[in-house]
Amino acid sequence: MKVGIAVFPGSNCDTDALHAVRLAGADGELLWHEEADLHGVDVVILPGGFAYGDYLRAGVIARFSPIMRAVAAHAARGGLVLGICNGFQVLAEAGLLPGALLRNASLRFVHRWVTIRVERDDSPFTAGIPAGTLLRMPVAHGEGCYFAEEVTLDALERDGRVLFRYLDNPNGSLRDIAGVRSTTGNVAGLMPHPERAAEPLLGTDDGLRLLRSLVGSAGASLAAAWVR
Amino acid sequence: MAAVSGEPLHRRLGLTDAELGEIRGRLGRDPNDLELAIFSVMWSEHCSYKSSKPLLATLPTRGRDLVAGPGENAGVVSIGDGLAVAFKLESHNHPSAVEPYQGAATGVGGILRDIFTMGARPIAVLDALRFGDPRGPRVRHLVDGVVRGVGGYGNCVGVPTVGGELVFHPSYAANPLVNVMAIGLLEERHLTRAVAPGPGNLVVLYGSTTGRDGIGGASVLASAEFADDDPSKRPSVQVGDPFAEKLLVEATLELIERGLVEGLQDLGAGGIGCATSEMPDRAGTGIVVDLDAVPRREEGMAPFEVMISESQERMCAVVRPDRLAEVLEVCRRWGLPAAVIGRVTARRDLAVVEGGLDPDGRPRPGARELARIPVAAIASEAIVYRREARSPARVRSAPAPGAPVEPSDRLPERGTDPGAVLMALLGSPNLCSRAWVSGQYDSTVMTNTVEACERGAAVLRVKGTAKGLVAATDANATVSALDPHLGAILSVAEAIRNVAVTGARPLGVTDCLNFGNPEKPEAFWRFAEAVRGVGDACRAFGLPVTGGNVSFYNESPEGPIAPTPQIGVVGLLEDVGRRVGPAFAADDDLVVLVGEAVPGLAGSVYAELAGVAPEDGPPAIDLEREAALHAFLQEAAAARLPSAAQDVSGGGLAVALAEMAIWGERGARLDLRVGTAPAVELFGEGPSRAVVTCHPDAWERLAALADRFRLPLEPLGATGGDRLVIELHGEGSTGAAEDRGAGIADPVDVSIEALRHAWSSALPRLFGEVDETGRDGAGTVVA
Amino acid sequence: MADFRFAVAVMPKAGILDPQGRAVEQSLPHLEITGVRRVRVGRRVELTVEAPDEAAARAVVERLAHELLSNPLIESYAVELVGATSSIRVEASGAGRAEGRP
Amino acid sequence: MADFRFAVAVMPKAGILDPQGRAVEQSLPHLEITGVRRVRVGRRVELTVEAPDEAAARAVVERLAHELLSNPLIESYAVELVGATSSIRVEASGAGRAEGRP
Ligand SMILES: Nc1ncnc2c1ncn2[C@@H]1O[C@H](COP(=O)(O)OP(=O)(O)O)[C@@H](O)[C@H]1O
Ligand SMILES: [Mg+2]
Repeated sequence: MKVGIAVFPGSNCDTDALHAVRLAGADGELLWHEEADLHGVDVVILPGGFAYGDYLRAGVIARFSPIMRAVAAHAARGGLVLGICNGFQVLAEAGLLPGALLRNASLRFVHRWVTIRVERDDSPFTAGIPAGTLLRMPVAHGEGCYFAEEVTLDALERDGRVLFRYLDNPNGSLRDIAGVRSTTGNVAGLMPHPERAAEPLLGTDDGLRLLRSLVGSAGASLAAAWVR
Repeated sequence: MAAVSGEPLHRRLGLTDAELGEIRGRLGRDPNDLELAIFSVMWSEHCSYKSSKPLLATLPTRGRDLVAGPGENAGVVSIGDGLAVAFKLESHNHPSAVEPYQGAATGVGGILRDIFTMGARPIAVLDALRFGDPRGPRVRHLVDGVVRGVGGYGNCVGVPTVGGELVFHPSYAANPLVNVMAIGLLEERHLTRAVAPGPGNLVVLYGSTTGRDGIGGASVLASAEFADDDPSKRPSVQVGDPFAEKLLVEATLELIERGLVEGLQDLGAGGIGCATSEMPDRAGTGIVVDLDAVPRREEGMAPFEVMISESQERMCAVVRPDRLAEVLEVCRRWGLPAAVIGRVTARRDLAVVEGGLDPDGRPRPGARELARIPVAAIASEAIVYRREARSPARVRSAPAPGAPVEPSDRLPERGTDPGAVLMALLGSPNLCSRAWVSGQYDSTVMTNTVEACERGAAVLRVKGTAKGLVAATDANATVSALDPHLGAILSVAEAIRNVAVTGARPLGVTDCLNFGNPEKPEAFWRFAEAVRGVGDACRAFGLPVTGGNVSFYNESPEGPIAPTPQIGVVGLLEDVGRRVGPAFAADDDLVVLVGEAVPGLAGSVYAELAGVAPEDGPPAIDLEREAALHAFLQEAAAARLPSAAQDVSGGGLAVALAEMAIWGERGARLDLRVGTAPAVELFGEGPSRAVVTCHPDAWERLAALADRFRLPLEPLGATGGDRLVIELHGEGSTGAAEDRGAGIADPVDVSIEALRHAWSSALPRLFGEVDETGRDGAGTVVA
Repeated sequence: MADFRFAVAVMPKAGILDPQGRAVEQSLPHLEITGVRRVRVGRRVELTVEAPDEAAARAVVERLAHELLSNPLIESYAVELVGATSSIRVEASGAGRAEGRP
Repeated sequence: MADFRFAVAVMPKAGILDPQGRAVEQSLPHLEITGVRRVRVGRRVELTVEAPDEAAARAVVERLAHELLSNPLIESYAVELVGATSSIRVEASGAGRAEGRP
């Protein structure tokens, strides 16, 4: 079981994610943005940060880097992909996840510990965490306001693709959405940072539960089964 | 650069006639225009420390763990196991007054570069900010821009901003202070110095391209009184590019880890001219600069513009020729332009050549030498002034310990409930919650943050070890305004106390000295007194000053700022698991006051609210007592005696207790013996005190330990309930105050919820960002 | 009184570093786009002003652009009239881009 | 081959919340400015394209605008030619708006 973490120029949570993935019991490896080869990893994490400075629009430039072609192919094969914060923005810009992440309603960068509710436990990202579970972890972003058109939002709800919701919406996200998954179910993104909530010393290990279920799902070779 | 006005060039560049004479003396001839431009920047106050150098030399710089002290880009102290921390405080006041966002952003960028230039990975930023009265829209605009700028840069680079200060005082209205401290972690074997050894080695400039931005920016701005408000006359502003900085961090650390560089210097004030003179000066070499090789982002730049541009996010490396290819490859991979812009030579001068160098570093045929200056003349042997210091006519100094002439126990109004005073203090701009600011900073990136902001010192774990680092910044400007020597001592004491209260052992001190115009004897006297104070305090605590920064000319037409000796301290916890936090941790813990109040309310927040008796002074400090307190706190923590600890500072004991209650979400019932005067006991800011809580079982050992350090210890009561209740007993409570019907004997009795509301809603309200849902701008629930 | 719709273009001044523009340039190879240079990224603000005449409306916009929308130290701005009263109706009913651009 | 300079205006679509525009509106009373409504804040990107003719240049810009500069879900864009080869020089020497990137 190996987790690859994409490193774009400007990624700044790549080594944090690597550290947390190892705490979750998996092998981790950093994947360089210029390479269109995933080195045979089972799971790809697109970490937080400011890829290419997040200039223009968060995530938009990263979408064109060589590694994203490989990530798209991996996703198309049913491989698991998780975008955290900036990674979520990249996945949304790349069209691998629905919606867009707009400037926070406050027009300010927000760092805060939030509580999110796990909405679904039938996903490889939340397997083993009962729906309704509350998890605490930090958000840290300037563009995290989840937006999609009403019809898309309705479809997301109907299909059970809203994975996480804020109890205390920090950014104006529509319907308090903190994380969603793709139609195929194997690609997910969330704005909060599970990798920063992976050790009691730092406040809590709630986030580690998410990473563990991701690692567990991939490790059990169940990935394909999650793909609808 | 031709003279357009009648003024001779050197004066327009800010050099005096006497300085021109000195330059001639050092060169043995007239300088040409390019040389003069380089001198003007390098001999600016900002780059040369010409007014402060002799005094800074009096600061103690030796310490048992010191790896690198002043003179380097940042001080470095060993923390054992082959690891070391680099840290430094630096100001970016003047640029921030002009353009708050970019000024603050580039301030963060500059201090981060000082850290990674040493081979250390930056792991934390603390921002110490000072502004005028926040009720003014102009000040709020500055606060908003500076906070966005600090966050905009630090958040993007991915270094957590974990602490700092936000202080309002009218003297900063036109001249805000933006002091930023950065901390880095390195393997000692990777320590890198800003030297240019080995004639024949190559000088590589990498990072952003060089433009006209910031020509003379920081150095000129920070070296002249800032009064001219005409935008067209202001020097151009630098724009920070945190993305480029992030790439620069990664590329630089990779170069260092792979052993590819012989020396490294960041480009800040003075630009290429500064780096290519300071680095060889430290190594006893020289450098010849191939001007055409400098990658530029603008056409038609004059040689002087290229040499002194302060374009951000650039680094200068000295590289062995056989390692050049590897160095360039690292830069390419990180997307950074890089070029060989010169060579190290054996002649101790800086030569600037146009027309190119041949592969051996000799000017090509037809090349022109534009400048040649002995490097010492622009670096180590730059001009130094022994400025005149004269104390102001009336200096207010601390009263001797003991009762002041008139009891300074006035509460704002007769019969006022001390609980209401406590609420007013907690809701005052200088004591209320800073969540509105800290919530705009990423404080948890890098996953090391154990405690950030808000609660005294920041605590970071050191991955791969059991260790923790603790950091705090402090400056007592209000007392410094009354007595700069005492103010500086109190600043150092408080910063160290903040670190010691967690149980950490302080490692060293960095200082950023913000003062007025050093050419004015009274301003210089304040500076001299402050330096003496920092030195006295550091010697008393046995700590070295590892580096710092001086910012002069903090004046506006309304006058100088309050003298502000900003102090940064880093401490070490051998076991981060044994840190002591400041929040009440459990019910029925004993609440103990260590140390005792000393009279003197002047300079306190209470005095701002209530005024003080005319003859009252600031509180005195007993340095031995203070040092004993620090040692006591460390030993107590090592023995796991305290369940919580918090130092007594702004707002006094009552505010310290209120914060512990707010953070611990539980109250306490306490009895306070009033020895001097109630206001002094409750709200006085006398030093050398801490509140410690412990399990009742630990009390005897705690008392024995205090006894060993000859520290008075007073059990006040126990934690629990949802109110903070402080009953006042003893002579002071029934003496003069009660005779005058001041109602002092009333207890403090306030609900924790009310305290929390007063504390947390004040700043968002000031900034008009409490919305209908009762959330402030940073999203913290306020109601 | 009539309604005037303006667009204010705020751009980084010459010589001022434009990190956004540079980031766009650097990403062009990924899009396999060549021959694009000198990218500068600024802001565009559109707004409607109610005023007796165009000159009065423009004066308001100029002040706004100077004091609020741009920072004269690092940015310059240009004001452009994009529509007058009659266009407002169109704008309100139009979709997306149509807004304010008759 | 000739140089063409374009400006791309990228604006939030109608119906998309524009907190920046709202923030501008809310600060107007402080400036004592009245009669300003419907403020929308977007981006303006200026760039130079080298191409055989304007149509070819415009095609490049359209692609860039569509794929990189705007997100069609939330933004719409408009492309405008602001100068051809000969104008580049004028632009470079002009105040403010010009940019000096070689
Ligand atoms: N107040 C001070 N106390 C101690 N050292 C100082 C102080 N001010 C400056 N220094 C030291 O002088 C040297 C030059 O400082 P500075 O020019 O600010 O460095 P840099 O250009 O690298 O930012 C540094 O080593 C700095 O630590
Ligand atoms: Mg330096």
